[in-house]
Amino acid sequence: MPLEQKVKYESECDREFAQWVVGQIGGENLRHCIQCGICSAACPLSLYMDYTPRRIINLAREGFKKEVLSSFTIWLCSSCYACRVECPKEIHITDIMYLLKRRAIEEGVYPRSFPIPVLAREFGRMIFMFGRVNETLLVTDLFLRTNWFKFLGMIGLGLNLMRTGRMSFLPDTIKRRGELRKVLDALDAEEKKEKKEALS
Amino acid sequence: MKYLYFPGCSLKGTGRAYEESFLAVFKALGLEVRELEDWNCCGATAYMSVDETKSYALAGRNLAIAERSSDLDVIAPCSACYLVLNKTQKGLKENPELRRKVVNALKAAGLDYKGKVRVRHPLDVLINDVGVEKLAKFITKPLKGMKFAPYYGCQVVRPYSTFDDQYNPVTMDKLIEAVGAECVSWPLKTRCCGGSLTGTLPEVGLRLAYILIKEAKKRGAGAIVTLCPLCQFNLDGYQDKIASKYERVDIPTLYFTQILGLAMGLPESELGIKRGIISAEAVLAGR
Amino acid sequence: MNEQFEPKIVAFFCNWCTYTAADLAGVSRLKYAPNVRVIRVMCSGRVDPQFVLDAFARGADGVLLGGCHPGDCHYAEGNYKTLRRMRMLERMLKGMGIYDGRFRLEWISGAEGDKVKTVINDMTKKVRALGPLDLPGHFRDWDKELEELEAHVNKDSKKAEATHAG
Amino acid sequence: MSENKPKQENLPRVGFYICHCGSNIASMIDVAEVQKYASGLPGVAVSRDYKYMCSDPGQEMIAKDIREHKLERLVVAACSPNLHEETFRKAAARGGLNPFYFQMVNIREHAAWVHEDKKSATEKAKDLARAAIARVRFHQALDKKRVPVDPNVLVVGGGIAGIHAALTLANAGKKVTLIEREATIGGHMAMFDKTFPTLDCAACILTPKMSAVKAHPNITLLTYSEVNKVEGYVGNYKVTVKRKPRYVKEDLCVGCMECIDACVFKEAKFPDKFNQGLGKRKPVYIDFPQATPKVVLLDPETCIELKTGKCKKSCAAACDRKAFDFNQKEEIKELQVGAIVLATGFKAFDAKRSPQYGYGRYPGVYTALEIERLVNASGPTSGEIVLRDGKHPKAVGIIHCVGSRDAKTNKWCSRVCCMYSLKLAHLIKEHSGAEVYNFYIDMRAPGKAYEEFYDKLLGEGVHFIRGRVDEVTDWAMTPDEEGKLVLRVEDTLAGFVRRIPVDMVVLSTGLEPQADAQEVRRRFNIGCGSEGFFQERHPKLAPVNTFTDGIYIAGACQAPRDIPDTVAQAGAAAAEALALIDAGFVELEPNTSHVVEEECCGCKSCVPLCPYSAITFDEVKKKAVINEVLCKGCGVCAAACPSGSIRQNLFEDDEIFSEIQGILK
Repeated sequence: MPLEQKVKYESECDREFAQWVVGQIGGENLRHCIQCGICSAACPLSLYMDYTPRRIINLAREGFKKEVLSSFTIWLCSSCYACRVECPKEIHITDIMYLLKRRAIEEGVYPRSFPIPVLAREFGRMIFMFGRVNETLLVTDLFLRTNWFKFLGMIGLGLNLMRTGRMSFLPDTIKRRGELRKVLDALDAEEKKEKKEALS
Repeated sequence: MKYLYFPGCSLKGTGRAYEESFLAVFKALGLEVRELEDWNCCGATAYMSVDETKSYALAGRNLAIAERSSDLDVIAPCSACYLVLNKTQKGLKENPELRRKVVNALKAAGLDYKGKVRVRHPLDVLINDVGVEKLAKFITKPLKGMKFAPYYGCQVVRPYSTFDDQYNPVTMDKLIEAVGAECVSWPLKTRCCGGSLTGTLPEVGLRLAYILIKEAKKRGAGAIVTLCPLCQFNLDGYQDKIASKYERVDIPTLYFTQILGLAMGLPESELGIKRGIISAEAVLAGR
Repeated sequence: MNEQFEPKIVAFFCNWCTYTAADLAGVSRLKYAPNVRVIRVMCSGRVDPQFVLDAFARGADGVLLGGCHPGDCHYAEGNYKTLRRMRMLERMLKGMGIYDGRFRLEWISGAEGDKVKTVINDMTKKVRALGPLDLPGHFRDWDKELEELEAHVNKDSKKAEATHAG
Repeated sequence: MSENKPKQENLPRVGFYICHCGSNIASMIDVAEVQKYASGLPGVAVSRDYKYMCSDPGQEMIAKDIREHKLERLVVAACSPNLHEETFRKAAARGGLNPFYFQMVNIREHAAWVHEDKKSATEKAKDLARAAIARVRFHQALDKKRVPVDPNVLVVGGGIAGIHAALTLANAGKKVTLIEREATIGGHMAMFDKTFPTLDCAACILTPKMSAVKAHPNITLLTYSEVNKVEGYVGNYKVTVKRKPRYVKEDLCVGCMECIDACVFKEAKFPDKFNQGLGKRKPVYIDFPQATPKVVLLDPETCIELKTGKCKKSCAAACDRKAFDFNQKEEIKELQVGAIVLATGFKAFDAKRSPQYGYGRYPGVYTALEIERLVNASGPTSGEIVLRDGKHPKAVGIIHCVGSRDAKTNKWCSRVCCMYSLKLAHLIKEHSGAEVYNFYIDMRAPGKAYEEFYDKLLGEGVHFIRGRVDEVTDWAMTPDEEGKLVLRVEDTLAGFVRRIPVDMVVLSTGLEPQADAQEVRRRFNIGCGSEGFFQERHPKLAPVNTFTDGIYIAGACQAPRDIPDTVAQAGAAAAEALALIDAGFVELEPNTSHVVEEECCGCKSCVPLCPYSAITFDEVKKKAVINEVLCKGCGVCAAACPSGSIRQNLFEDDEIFSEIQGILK
C-alpha cells in the first residue's frame, strides 16, 4: 500500500466552488449541515461510494472541488430522495448530487468509460433527435460505447424481452420535433448571451 | 370523470403491460382517458444530470400542451414521469428566474405554460376519486388466498408525499385488500430498487433488487405488486442474474392495475399478464 | 440622478407585543428600511382613528399599526376593538383615495422580531411604488383654489352691488 | 386640525440628551449632528451627547443640569424604554424634577442596530428626537400609584419545580397553594429511577420533599385540580380552581390500599398511565407507592359503579374508614393571591411522530420514559430489563435526539437527552449485562461532573457511535440479524455505514411544550416563544420573570432543562415572588384614564368597552366614572370617547398629536 501524503493545504480549497454550490437551486441549506450522517445511512448505495453523501456535503461546502467532482458518489446516486426526506436540516441532497454531476460533465472530470455519465449524455442526444427514448436502443448504444463484454451478458435478458413482447427496435419519435428543438435552442442562445454578458 | 394520460417512454417499451392493464381497468371503470397529443420524454432521472434548465423546459413542454388542450388532470402512471412533472411544477413556481427562462423558451416555440394543470397518479385517482367502496362493486372475481407484497418504490412517495405518506404509504395496501387478496406487511415498501443502476452497474444495482425479492418471498408473498415500470423491470428482468450472483428466488412482479383488472374479471390477455418474465401463472392459478 | 422617493411611514406599536418585537429585531441586529417612525402606545386599542387621519394629513405616505395577535392582548380584548375600528377606517380611507397598502394593520407577537423586519421592508417597498401621498400639498392647492373662487365670487358680488346701488 | 403649538415664550425648558452607548449608537448615528440639531429646537435649554447616559456620571449630569438650568422637561435619546426608562426617571427625580416630565427616544433597537445607512439613520434619530421634544411639552406631573399586595402565593404544577418553589415560599412564612393536575405531585421526576450524574435514586431525594409539602402548615395541596380562570392584576389575583372528583374523601383515606385488593376486578386490567402503559392497574388505583397525597382514586371510564351503577362496590365495603363517595361532584374553589409561580413542566416528544424508528410497530422499541419505569424497582417489572415478549435483551441500542434538532419535528436541542441516555446506558448495562450502543450526534455533557459521567460510561465499555440512526427495521441481511431489530447508521467517525442488530431499542425522546401550553399561557396572560415554551421577560437578565408583573415561571415550561437548573429556577421564582410580597405594595404605572366631567355628555359608549369593568355610569350626574384602581391603562376608552373627555395619563391626545406632528414636520 503506497504511503500517501494525506494532509490538505488550504490552497487546495476552492472557496468560489463552495459559493457556487450554495448559489444553485437546491444548494441553499448546504451550510447548515450538522454532519449527522442520516443521509449516508438512508442511502441504499452508500456502501459502494468512495465518499459517503455526508462527506460529499462537507467537502463541497469547504470547497474541495477536485475530490467532489471526481468521486464515484455523485454518479452512484439513483435519485431515490431517501436522504432528502430524512435530512433534519432539510438540505436537498439529491438536487446537490445533480448539480455536481452537471458541473462534472461541464468540466469533463467524470470517469471516462464509467457508464452512467455516458448514459446521461446518450439519453440527452436521443431526446434531442427523436423527442422520445427507446430503452432497447439506449441500452445497446450505451454498452457498445462503454463495455462490449457486458453487452454480451445482456443477451439472455434481450431474449426474455423479445419472448414477452417488450422489446421495441424502431425509435419512437414525436411529430413536432422542430418545436422541441426550438425550445432547446432558445435556451442555448439564452445561455450564450448570459456567458457573454458575464465575461464583458 | 375524464383525464388526460401521459404514458412516458417506458409504458410504450418494457412497461407495456402497465399501459395495457391501466387502460383496460380505467375503461372498465368508466373513466375516460385520452393520451396527451405529441407528448415528449420527461427526461426521467438522467436528463437532469445534463442540463437543469433544459430538463425543466423538456417537461414544461408536456405541461404546456396539456394546458392548451384542456383543463383536465394529467395522469402519469410511471413514477419517474410523475416525479419529474411534479418537480417541474414546483421548481418553476418557486424559482422565478428559472421560470422566466423556461416560459420564454416555450414561447419561442409558440407554447404557453401557466402551471395550472394538476399531475395525478392512477393509484391516487382509484383510491381518492373513485374510492374503495365504489371499486368493491366492480370486484367480481376476488383474488382469494393470494398474498401480495406492496412495493411503492421511491419516486412516487418521495420527495413530495403528494397523495400518500413517505414513510408508510398505504394506498396500494388498501387496493390489495379491496381485490380480496392478503397484503403482506414488510419494511421495504419504499426502499430503492436500484433504478437505472441495475442495468448500467449490475455489480451495484442487482443487490438492491435481490434484497427486495428475497425479503418479499421470505414473508410469504406470492408476488410483488408495484406501480413503476422501472421497478417492475428491475425486479422481474434480472432474476436470472440474481440467481447466479446470489440465489434463485423466482417471484413474479405484477402491476396494481393488473391485479385490479383480474379481480374485475377482465381477461388476462387484455392485462398483459403474459408479459412478466417470471411467469405469474402458478400464483394466479390458485385463485 | 433624481433623488429616489423615500416614503415617510408613521407606525403605532403596542407596548407589550409589537414594540417588544421591534426591540427583539434590534437585539438580533435584523436589518430593515429606515422609513418607519414608531410611536409607542400601551395597547393598539389606544390608537384613535384621528391619529391615523392626522398622520396622513400631516404628510405621512403610510401608516402602520402593530398589535398583539387576537387572544394575546395584554388587556384581553384591546385588539378586538382595534380590528373593528380599523376595518371601518380602511373603508373611509378608500373613499378618500388612500388605499392598497398605505394603511396597514399587522398582528405581531413579542417573539416575532423577524416579522417586524419583513412587514416594514414590504410596506416600504409598496408605498415607495405608490409614490408620495402629499396631502399637505393637496390641501395647499385646495386652499389656493378656494381663495381664487372666493376672490372671483367677491368680484362678481361687488359688481352686482355696484349695479344694484347704481 | 388645530395647531396645538403653544406660543414661544411660555415653553417649558427642555433638557435633551443623546447617548453614544459606546459605539452601539454612535457607529450608525451621527450623535453630534443630532445634539446640535436638537439644541436649535424651540424650548430646548440644554442639549448634550454623552458616551454612556445610563452610567452614574451620565445620570449625575442630568440631575446637575436640572438644578443648574432649572429644566422643566427631560428627553433622553438612547435605548429602549423597556430597558432604562426607570433609570432616567430616577435621575430626573434626583434632580428635583417630577419623573413623568420625561420622555425616552428609542434610537438604538429601533434605529442604530437595524439600519445600514448612516445618513437615513441620523435623519430618523432627528425626527424621533424632534417628536419627543414636542411631546414632552404636554407631559403632566404624576406619581406612581401604590397598590397593596396580597401575601398569599399560588404555585401551579406539582413537579420538582413547583415543589421546591412552594417549600421555599412556605419556609419564608407565606401561605402557598400548590395545584397539581395529576392525582399526585412528583411530576416526571417521580417516574425516574436514578438521576444523573450522581446516580442517586430519584425517589430517595424527591419523596422527602413531597412529604414536606404534605406536612407543611403553610402549604395547601390541591391535587387532581386545574386553574380555570385568572382575574385581577399584580398583587391582587383572583384565581378560580376546578377540583376533579376522586370519588374518595381525601381527608378520610390513609392509602392502606385494601380497597384495591377488594375490587371486583380480580387482576389489574387497564393500562397504567404512570408506568407509560407497561404496567396494568384496576379502576381503583394509586399511581405509585410514595404518591402524595397517599389517597386512592376511581377512574370513571373503567369503574363499573361509576359507569353503570350496578357494582357490588366491594371496594367501599372493604374500607373501614368509609372514605368512598360515588356521587362526589366537581368542586370550584376561589383563591386570592398576590403572586403566581407557573411550573407546569414539559411533555415528552411522541415517538410515533418519527415513524422510521418503528415505535408502536415493533414491540422491541421503547421510549426513554418506558425504560425509566422498567429499570425502576417500583416499576411494573421491579427493575428487571425484560422485553414485552418476556425475553432478556442481549444487545440494546439507545438513539439520541429523537424528535430533536430536526426541522421536521422540533428544531431545538432538548439539553437533557444525552445525559439521561448515558444514565440509562449505565442502568441497562448494570441490570442486564447487555451490549449497549449509544447513537449520538454531539455528546452534550456541559454540567458539573457531567463530562466525568460520560467518561465513566466510556470506561464501562458502552459503544458510542456518532451518527443519526436512519431506520429501525426487522429485515435481515445476515444470519445474525435474523429476528433482531437492525439499526442502520453511518458511523461518521469511521466513515462507513453500519448495521447494528439489537434486541431492544430505546428512543431518547426530546422535551417539548405541554399540549395545552397555549391555553394555559392565555389564561395567565403571559407570552409564548415561537416553539410554544413560556416567554421570559429577558433571556439573560430576567429568566424567571414574565412580561406580566406578579407572574413568574420556573423549570421546563420555559425551556428544556435538567433537574439542577429547574430547582435553581424554582428558588429564583420563589425569591422574585417574595420580593414582590415583602415590599407590601406595588407601584403601578400611572397610565390610567379618567373622565373630565365637564366635557362628558353621558353617551355611555365607553361603558361596555372596559374588559375590567372599571367604567361605570353615574345615573345621578349622568356622567361616566372610571375607577382608577381597576383601570389597567390600556387607553381603549380614551380612543373611543366621541367627545375626547376621557384622558389617559402619559398617553394624552395632545401628547400623541404633537408626537405625530414632530415626526412629520
